[in-house]
Amino acid sequence: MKKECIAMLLAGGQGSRLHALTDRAAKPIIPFGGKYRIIDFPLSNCANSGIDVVGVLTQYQPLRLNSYIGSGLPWDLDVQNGGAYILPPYQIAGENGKWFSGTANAIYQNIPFIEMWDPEYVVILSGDHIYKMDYADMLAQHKAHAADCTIAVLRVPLEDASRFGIMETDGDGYVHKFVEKPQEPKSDLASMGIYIFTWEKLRQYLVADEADPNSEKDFGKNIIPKMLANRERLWAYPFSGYWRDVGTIDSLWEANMDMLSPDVIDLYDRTWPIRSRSPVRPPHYIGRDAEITHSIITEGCDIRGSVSNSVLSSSVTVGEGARIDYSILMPGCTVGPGAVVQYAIIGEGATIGANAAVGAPPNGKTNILITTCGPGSAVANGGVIPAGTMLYAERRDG
Amino acid sequence: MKKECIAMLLAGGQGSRLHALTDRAAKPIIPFGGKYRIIDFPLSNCANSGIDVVGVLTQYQPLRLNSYIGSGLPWDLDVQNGGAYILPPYQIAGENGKWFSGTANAIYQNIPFIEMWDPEYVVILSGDHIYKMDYADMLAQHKAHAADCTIAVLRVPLEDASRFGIMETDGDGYVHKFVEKPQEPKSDLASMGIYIFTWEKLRQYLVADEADPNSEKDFGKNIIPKMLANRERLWAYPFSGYWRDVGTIDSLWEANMDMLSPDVIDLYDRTWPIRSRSPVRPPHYIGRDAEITHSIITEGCDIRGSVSNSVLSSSVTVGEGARIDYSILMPGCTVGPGAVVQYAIIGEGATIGANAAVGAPPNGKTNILITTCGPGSAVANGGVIPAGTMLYAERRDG
Amino acid sequence: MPDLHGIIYAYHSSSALGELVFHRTSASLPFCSRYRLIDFALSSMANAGVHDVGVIMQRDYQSLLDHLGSGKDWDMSRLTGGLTLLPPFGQHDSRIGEYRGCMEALAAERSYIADIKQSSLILYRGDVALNLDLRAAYEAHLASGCEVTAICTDHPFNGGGERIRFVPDSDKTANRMLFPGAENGRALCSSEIYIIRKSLLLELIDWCRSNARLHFHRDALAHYLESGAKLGYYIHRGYISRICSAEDYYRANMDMLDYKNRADLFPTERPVYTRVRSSVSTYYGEESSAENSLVADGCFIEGSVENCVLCRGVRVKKDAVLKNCVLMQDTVIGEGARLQYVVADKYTVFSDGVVLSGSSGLPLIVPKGKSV
Amino acid sequence: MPDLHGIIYAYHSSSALGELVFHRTSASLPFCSRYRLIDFALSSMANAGVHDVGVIMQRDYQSLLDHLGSGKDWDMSRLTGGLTLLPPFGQHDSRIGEYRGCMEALAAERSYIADIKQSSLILYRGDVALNLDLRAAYEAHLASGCEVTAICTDHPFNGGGERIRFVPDSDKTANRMLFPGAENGRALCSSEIYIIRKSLLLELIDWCRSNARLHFHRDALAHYLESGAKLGYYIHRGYISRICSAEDYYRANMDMLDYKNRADLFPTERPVYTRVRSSVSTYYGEESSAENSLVADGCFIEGSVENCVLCRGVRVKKDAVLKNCVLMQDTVIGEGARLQYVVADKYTVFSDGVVLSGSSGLPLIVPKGKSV
Repeated sequence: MKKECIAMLLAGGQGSRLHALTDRAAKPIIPFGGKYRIIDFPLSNCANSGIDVVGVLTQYQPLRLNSYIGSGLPWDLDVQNGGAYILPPYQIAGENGKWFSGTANAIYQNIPFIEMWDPEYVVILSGDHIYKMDYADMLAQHKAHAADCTIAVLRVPLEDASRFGIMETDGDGYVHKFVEKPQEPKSDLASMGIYIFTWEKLRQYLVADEADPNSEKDFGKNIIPKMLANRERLWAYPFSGYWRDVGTIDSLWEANMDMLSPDVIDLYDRTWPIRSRSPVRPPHYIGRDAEITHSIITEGCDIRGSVSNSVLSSSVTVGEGARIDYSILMPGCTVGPGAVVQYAIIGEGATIGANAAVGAPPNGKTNILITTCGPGSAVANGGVIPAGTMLYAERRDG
Repeated sequence: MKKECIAMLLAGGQGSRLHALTDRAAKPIIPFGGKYRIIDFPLSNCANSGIDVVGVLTQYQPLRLNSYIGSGLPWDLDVQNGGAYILPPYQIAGENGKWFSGTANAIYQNIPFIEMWDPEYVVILSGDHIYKMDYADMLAQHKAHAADCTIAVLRVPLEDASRFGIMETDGDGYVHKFVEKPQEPKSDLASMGIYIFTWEKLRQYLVADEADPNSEKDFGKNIIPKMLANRERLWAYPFSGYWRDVGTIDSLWEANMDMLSPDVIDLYDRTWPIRSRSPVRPPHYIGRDAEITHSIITEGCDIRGSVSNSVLSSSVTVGEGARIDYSILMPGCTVGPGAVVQYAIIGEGATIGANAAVGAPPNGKTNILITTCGPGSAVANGGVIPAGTMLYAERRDG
Repeated sequence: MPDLHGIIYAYHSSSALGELVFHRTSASLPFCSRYRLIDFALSSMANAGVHDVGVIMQRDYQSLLDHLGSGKDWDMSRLTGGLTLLPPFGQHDSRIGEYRGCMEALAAERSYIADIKQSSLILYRGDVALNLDLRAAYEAHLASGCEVTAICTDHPFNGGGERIRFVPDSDKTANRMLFPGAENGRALCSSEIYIIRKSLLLELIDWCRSNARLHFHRDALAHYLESGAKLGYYIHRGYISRICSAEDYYRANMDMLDYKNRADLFPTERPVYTRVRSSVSTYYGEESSAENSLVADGCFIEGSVENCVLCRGVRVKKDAVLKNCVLMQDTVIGEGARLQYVVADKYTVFSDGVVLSGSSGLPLIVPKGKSV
Repeated sequence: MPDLHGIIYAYHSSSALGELVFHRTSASLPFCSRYRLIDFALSSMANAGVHDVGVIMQRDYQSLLDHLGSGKDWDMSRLTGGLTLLPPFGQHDSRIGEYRGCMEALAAERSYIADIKQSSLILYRGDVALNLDLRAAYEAHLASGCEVTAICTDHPFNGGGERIRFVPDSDKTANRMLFPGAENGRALCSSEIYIIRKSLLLELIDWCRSNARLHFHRDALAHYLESGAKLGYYIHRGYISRICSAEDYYRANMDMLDYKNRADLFPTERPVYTRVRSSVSTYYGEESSAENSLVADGCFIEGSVENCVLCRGVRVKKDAVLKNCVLMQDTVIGEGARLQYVVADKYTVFSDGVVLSGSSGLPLIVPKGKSV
């Protein structure tokens, strides 16, 4: 059962900054970039990096996440000795169950899972990042620098640095200071929230942190600062590719728009496939009077209207004369004839009635206001949803 | 996604009456009858009955249960539209997570799962029963009698009836009264804890019961009595085959001993296979001086001593001159040369040292006292474990 | 679940398919952007709950093996039964070089057929595109009381030349078989798909073997009807076509641009399953245009596409113009190329600026891997 | 992971195996109660991280297809690569009736070999029982600097007649090949398993094809060595035997009763995987006895068993006495029957009281399904 390196994926809590989109499903399975869901990126990165044990920690609406991951087959993770494992909170003998109280606590509670694999290294990942990264290369650097912890860092413009956790490194590249959202950043190296730990070391810190009543049980706030304070060896692994956190409506929209620029992130590269689970649907059909420009369209779609600068997941229907601009249409949603959808995110299975108007382009110099229709929501024929609205589906009783 | 009938399997809490055996693993995956684990019986019954959606509700140490069930492949449940699903407690938007507070509450919390399948009928099963039953036949009777709920019942000797939940039926076979462990039983029909409900009806009762602050949220204590009080149609489905609840050390030992009588329950019947997940191990080897009588032996075993009236799971080693009588040896345990194991249950991976003595036969007229060595426990060379002892493994720190 | 065992004929490819079947059998021809022809047979069975299926193969079936795998994508990877591949020489009593007719192919698998546990079989062609409601057909079979039921249409359909027809003598049964060239009149066209009792099929196999007969209709079925027996029929009313020539192949793909045909072949209640391969969505560039086309995932379209059927991974570079084309997986169309009425097999590459044109009656076939 | 692609020869069964290979190839012979011979080749590869493997088949391979399935049991069911079944006529350029030699079989799959992405291959026989440490062998291959490395033993071993041998000229390389009948002296016995560079293999295939040569050792390897090249070697020190006759088969099964041989073939660090089939444990009745025997799951033993190897589902009724027998799946031994030195194929039935006896040198083979 021994594995040199396994991955633990923090699939997170509700992701409440995504509002209606995560009202009924966990953030990692939000549809993304047409064919994908967010979690496809870390899962595919693991498989492509040769990591075949991935623990997925979750306590929020795990049902669909569980069904989505299944045996791990779509990512080639359904191996005999390994695989993708959903790890919910649980009860142990003689104790009450505990919910995960922080990222570090979530890992702490799953020490028995980790030790099943007797790993030397553990990769800690997030379920809300879009990027392609070779963790094997990061691990090689971790080993080469005899690090206790290696943190992937991205160079950001100094003026943006105060929005990130910033690593200050010495001349050799070892981290000597970590500041969360510094007022006056002294470095442009932002933490990407991706860690490799030498397991024996991490285990010590998790046990100590769990016993600390003042700790928030968080990697960024507690574990890393404590390791720095104790002068452990922390290496900053420089990453230069595309990376986005998609934890908010705006960042989710922006990252989807980024997918329309294949030079920014190449999803067509067959040497590093991002894989997903998707139902078999017929090819998409582009109608006689349709117009498609600069867009992503997925199988099962039926497009009769015009679509530009937009990302359409599978089985989206766009009626005749409808217009979709700068929008994200998630699986199975329907836009009626003559409707106009602009700068919007339309959740799974939502219905936009005929001649409805959802969202609006940015007005002159004001910021872009993204309009969101939650999964299963409905806009009546001729309805108007003003820019910036957050529309929830009506709740069923029960 | 529609299914006429799905099954919900209550995999239960810790199963604390099994003491050391469930110290680290949930009751449903206790090894049983050599090749099996307890949950193989309801899972195989479901597959053989044509039910291909099984929700497994658990909140106690789900990791190994999760790994054991996996994609459901060993039971032919890994179908595209359906399968076996582990259902842990979870959090939903804007609420704190809740642990399952009773059998009915566990089903209540999983109403969204059930409704994914839009079923007409739901079978409620337990994870600690050993039996072979065709739920399809039970469902046919449920439909034929236009029942709201059908309860499988077993005829028990009237003198034992006060140990069971007893159903009193009218002349037509409809239940009019249910008494839990009656002092003076008026019927010999014991509830087996196996129910089929018409889903629409069950849903109503679950919602109402959840709102009742005085309810213990239990099927036997609350849902069934309320249905009877409201004069719903409850049908008693008579079952006449082998059935055992294995929730205690004594009943687990007895049921294992029952497996040594193929006329009591035929596990070799290929028309109703009980399937299990098992690792590939070489055939078992019976040594030159070994003696095996009236026993069950599984692959991977290496038997050099004598074994009689015992049930050995896979990869058990019995050294030269050792003697195993009336005992249950779970996977991977080792009995050293010259050791004597009698009337005992030896947990997974436990080690019995050379010339040790574990347990003893019943002494004259006293009751049988079963000796239990927990999973991973160790008995030193020459050690003596008196009859009736419950031996736990030493705990690792951590 | 119907008491049926499926048999799919994937051993024969009409020579009129030419280079399209050089590297595959007709059953594994790519169809409607992301399917293979055999998906329709497999899915019809899967949707009716028929999970035990044998596929008879003869040659050039490596691509079919790859496509089928363990049968998991059609829920036919089962602990008992499930999908069984029946290539030649698989069993000791199937030492026949080439099958000269359907009955010989069935005879080669006689011991397989004798061992099946179901009491009837559904004999399905692998080269036909239709979404059969097999459950309804099976009910018709039971209702007719006959030992064999023909799946028919009440209208002629494309592909594979003239039809075998049956003359009904009641609303459930037929008693006469008409061969091509026979008189016209009220008769149903056979899809050459049959439900047949296992015992009858074994009898007919043995009769054909001992009388050196090779063919299902001409020999076996004719023999059966001569004895005065009748056959049941079930009328399939939706889309159907057979793929026996390059023209058939082209026409059937083009048929898919019509909404009604797609609705017939891909009804919501009987989905068509195929081998699942993960891929990216299709990207349309800033200057692309597309009209009346079917496009699978993973394409990268910067040019213009009209009345086309595009499989996975097709790349259409800038200023390229495609009209009335069927392009299989990973075709690359260079900048400014202009193609009309072209059927391109997998991995073909069209250089920048190349101009090619077939016609609707004679599409230009470009073989696998070719650079033009 | 080694940069290796596996090829397993499962196309040939020695005729001396007689009725044992009437319904299967030697690679799918049941062995040691619950395995098939090919499991050793597949598991050696799986344990070394070699997951892309082609299996060359020729005839009677239906049981092999059933056993292999999608390759999942050996972790060879992968999204890219994985297990590929290579039956005859699978590809357009493999239209050869029967392979007359190993090089012809490889030539038939030339396009498959040319397409593999790894730079070397491990060519493995499907009829040999050994648990090769392929990782170590690969390291020896790299260390030798040669284009081809022979897996050898330093001791003779059973099965398949005399050996090809190699004469070492250093502790890593050999430069002479000795054919059976050649002089004795210090030489290593070839297991006929080789690691070879893809480019060299393709050259040798082409050379053999253009010179009408058919055999690996006599033609291809001899040609290679004649050019002055050397080959590396790796010495496998554990158990090995080849199964080329009924006697070999019997003897190798009996070998498994020896603890040392089992320890060699089933080391903890390199488990042997096989097709997983769920079954019940084995039941021993109140009057049964068993001694020095290997027994798979699912047997039901009421009689007496000594020095036997029993596969799944064997039933030994009361008072039956078995000595020195190998019984395949689902054999039934009637009450009071007495068998010695019998090899019973699947589904054979021995009536009550029947007495049969072969000898250790000439075990009695009872063919599949026979009632005695």
